[in-house]
Amino acid sequence: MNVKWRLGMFFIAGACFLFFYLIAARNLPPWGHYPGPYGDVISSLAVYQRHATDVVNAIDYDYRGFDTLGEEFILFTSIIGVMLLLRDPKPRGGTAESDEGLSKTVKVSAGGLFGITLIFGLYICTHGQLTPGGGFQGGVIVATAFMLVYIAENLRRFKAIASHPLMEVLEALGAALYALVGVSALAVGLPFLTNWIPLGTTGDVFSSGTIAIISASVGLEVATGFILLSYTYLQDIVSGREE
Amino acid sequence: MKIAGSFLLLLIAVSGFMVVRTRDVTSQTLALSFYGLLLAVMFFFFQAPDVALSQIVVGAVALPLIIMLAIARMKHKEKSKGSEGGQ
Amino acid sequence: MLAFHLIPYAVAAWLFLCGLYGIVTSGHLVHTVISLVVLQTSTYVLLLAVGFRWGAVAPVFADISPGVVTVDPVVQALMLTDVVVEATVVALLLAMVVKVHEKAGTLSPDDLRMMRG
Amino acid sequence: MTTAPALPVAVPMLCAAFLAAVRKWLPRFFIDLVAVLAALFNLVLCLWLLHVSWSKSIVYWFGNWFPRGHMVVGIGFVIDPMGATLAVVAAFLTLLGLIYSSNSMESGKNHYQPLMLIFLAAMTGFCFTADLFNLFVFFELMSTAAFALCGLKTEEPSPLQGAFNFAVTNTVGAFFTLTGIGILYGATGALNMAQMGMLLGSRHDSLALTACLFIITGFLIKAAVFPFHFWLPDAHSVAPTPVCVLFSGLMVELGLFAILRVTSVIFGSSFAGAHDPLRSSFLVLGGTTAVWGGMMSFAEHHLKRVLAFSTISHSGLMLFAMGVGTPKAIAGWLIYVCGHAAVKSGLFFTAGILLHRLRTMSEPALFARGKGLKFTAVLWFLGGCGLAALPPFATSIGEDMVSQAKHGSLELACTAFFLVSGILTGGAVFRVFMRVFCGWGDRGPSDRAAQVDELPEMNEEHRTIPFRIFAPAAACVLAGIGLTFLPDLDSMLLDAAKRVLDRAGYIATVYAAPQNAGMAVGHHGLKIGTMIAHGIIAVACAWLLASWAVFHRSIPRRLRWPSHMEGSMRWVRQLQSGQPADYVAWAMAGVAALGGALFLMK
Repeated sequence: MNVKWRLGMFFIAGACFLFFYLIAARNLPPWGHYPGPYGDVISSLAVYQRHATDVVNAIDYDYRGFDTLGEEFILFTSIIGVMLLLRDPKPRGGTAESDEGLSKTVKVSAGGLFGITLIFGLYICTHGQLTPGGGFQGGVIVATAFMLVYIAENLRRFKAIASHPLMEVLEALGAALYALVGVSALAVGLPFLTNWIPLGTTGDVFSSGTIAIISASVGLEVATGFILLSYTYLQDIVSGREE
Repeated sequence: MKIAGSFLLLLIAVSGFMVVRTRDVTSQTLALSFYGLLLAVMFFFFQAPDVALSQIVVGAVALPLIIMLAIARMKHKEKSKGSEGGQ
Repeated sequence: MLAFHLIPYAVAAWLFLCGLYGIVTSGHLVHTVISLVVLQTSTYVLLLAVGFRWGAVAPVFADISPGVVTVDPVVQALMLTDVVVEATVVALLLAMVVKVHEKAGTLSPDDLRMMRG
Repeated sequence: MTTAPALPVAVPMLCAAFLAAVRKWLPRFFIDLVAVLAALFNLVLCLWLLHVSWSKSIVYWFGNWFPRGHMVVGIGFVIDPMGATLAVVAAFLTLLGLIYSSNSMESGKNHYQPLMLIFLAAMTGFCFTADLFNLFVFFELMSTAAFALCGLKTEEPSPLQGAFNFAVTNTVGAFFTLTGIGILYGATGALNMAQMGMLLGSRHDSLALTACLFIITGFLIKAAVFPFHFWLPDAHSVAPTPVCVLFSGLMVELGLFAILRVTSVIFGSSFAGAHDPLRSSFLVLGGTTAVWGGMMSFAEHHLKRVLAFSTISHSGLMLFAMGVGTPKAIAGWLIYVCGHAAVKSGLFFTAGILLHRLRTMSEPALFARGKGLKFTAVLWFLGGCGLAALPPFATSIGEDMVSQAKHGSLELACTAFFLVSGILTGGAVFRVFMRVFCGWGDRGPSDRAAQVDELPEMNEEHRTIPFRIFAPAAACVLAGIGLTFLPDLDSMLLDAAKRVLDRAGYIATVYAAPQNAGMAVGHHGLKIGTMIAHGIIAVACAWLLASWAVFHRSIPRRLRWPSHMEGSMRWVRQLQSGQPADYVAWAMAGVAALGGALFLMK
């Protein structure tokens, strides 16, 4: 099909699409007047039932935790897929991108940032049930901290961390841990993913039972996943520098 | 509040279109990063701090980073192929 | 008044169309992928608009007392996971693009005609 | 019942994570073994769940979040016989696929097995879930695993391009679905399908129509219905054989299943009017797809593409059956899906044997080279008969039930479409049979797509056909025949179909309300004479068509027109351009057309 036809088709069909969308939206409740009930019911239940103050995370890791299990496995699958596609790291002696361009100041400040970012990421990971944050966000921040190692430390250390065989094990463990929390409920005779751990005091780091554990496992999965992801992309550029 | 919200949404509509219209992929990635940041602001504005946080770290940083890495890798391949061809 | 209530939905529909437009006119595979990201943001805008309430607060009860009117936490939960997950799906798509580039040496769909016919 | 329903999803996921962790250290044999055992476990468990669900649909609330009053707070599974049957098919096909690939198939450093298990978990969850967003999550998980599996062969550029087209088109479809879900959530404020259906009630306004349109668009893309189908041949011709089996055997049909579930539970009462625009559109789309896919199937010369287009054709037939929409038609749909899964998988496995032995998938290149492969030839021939719905293949029962579902002109149209599709797809398979296994006629025309040469997927010596490669193909063909002889098949099918269409029953199940148990199911009187007659006509015509193409040189010039179909569909084939941009544009046109039909007939 040539471009003209394709564009013509796009504009006609796009106009229809816009029309369908807008006349449907006309029948939605007016903007800014969410009528409920789902969100309101959970908002009113979550703090009492789960001792979690961040309702969004209570939904993600508990009420609709099964969705998140699926989403986490989408992430896991994508990372396997990337590693599968970009496998075959035959060491080749290409010219590697030079890091001489980075000034010493950048390196030092990046090194200093590493610690701060890491702690911040871990904080976000572990306080998901209380304040905005949680495993997904914290995990990415932790991974970013390791990317700073790449900037600061001449790549070699980043490679040593990211290509360590334990990395993949940790990633799989992150994925498995979520499912294992679910299965552990089966072991005590409750349905999958039911909380059976004491809930603790609302507002405490160790409160909210399984939510905190699941959030941590998601954090592990996301952090290791993103590190593996960036390493897989960098692999070629990195391996040129081996000799 | 209502006017600011609508303005933000319109800004997003315009910048979304700009991202798509940018044909050079490197500048497009930068545009995407900016666009992601704008979305994060919108999430904050509309009372979604959780999503905003994940949008900042993913949409504005991690995702453009991954795209940049992919582009860098392809450029690297081209370069090394070129040097191999020259030898 | 009606026009005002349609604003977020119109923006969502517009972003969806922008993404489709990008894909349909794309001459570069990475551009296709980025257009897909824009397309996806349309669903964020829609979900956010659907669960929003004027004057309500975020559903975090750390600093507010229970019983205060909040915006819908459910849509936010749905979006939150989506944001992270789509990043990795995009990474998967890009991995395909990288590999295509490696094997075929081009990224323009017009030059990639293996699957024709 | 506090454990079993969660396990078919949880166990493959856990095994996948375990295998991904140990893949570098453990030998290939062990990894294959764990994967096969996990699939076997799923098969047994799903069979048991199917057995239990006959008497009463199983309801399972994750996290013990059972509904509070009318509000469903958590995610639930509702396992009814139809969902359980499809889950059994998923486990069966995955098991065979894993057996086929064990030991020797290129596995991308053992990344392949975990991906297959995740694919299985996603399909199973997709069959069971009662939550609309959860359905979407499993849809995405299934797609992601499928994209990754498509990229297993990274040696040539074409597979990657096929995988890329597949991924872009399906992701766009997923966002259509998500948009529909968002609109529907805005209107109802719920995500459980039963609750959404209840809250939506008989509302038949623009919102319900658009939401329905967008939701089913994603599933129609997955189901490869014309004009949403363009990605499918590209994906199939590049995926490894066991993955093709899962794609054609079940993934495509699951798209249709989701449409069935969504339209009956959520929109069942909204579209309940006497004049149902949705069903009429399904009839038109299904009929077009059946004929289009059949013609394209006959015009292709790459074995996997021939089979891929025949899947499109059969998917059209299934959609047609959904358009007929009576319990009998849906019962026919179910057995047709199962029978088709068995037959088509058998054919794909047989194609895999050819690839293993003869190292190509191109029909001209294979010419007369399959003469020595007697058993393989028999399987291929039987597969062709199965596609043409010859009794005793289970597909013939499906055809009979769907055709008898409604009297009048629809019955005639139904028979006609089944015959045309059977003749065209069966004819294509027979043509390959004559050329490759018998060496009749000449090489025949070739085309660019046929030259997309696949590297052999097996790493081992290819002089013989090991048992584990041959067995899955044989098992599939046997299963296609064996299904027919299940006792009480017709009443079981009718029961499953009635319960899928029974919206009130589904809602009652979710809310644990007392159900009116023991619905009068009744029997379906098979018209065995008609079945055999139809089967024989289809096979004979298909054989005739195939020989027309193969021996076109010895036929008078004036009578050569059917053979032209084989080579002269250039114009139509150019639509299959290999560009995601075109495919997305076509999908948009499809949305516009379908939406226009829905709104105009409103």
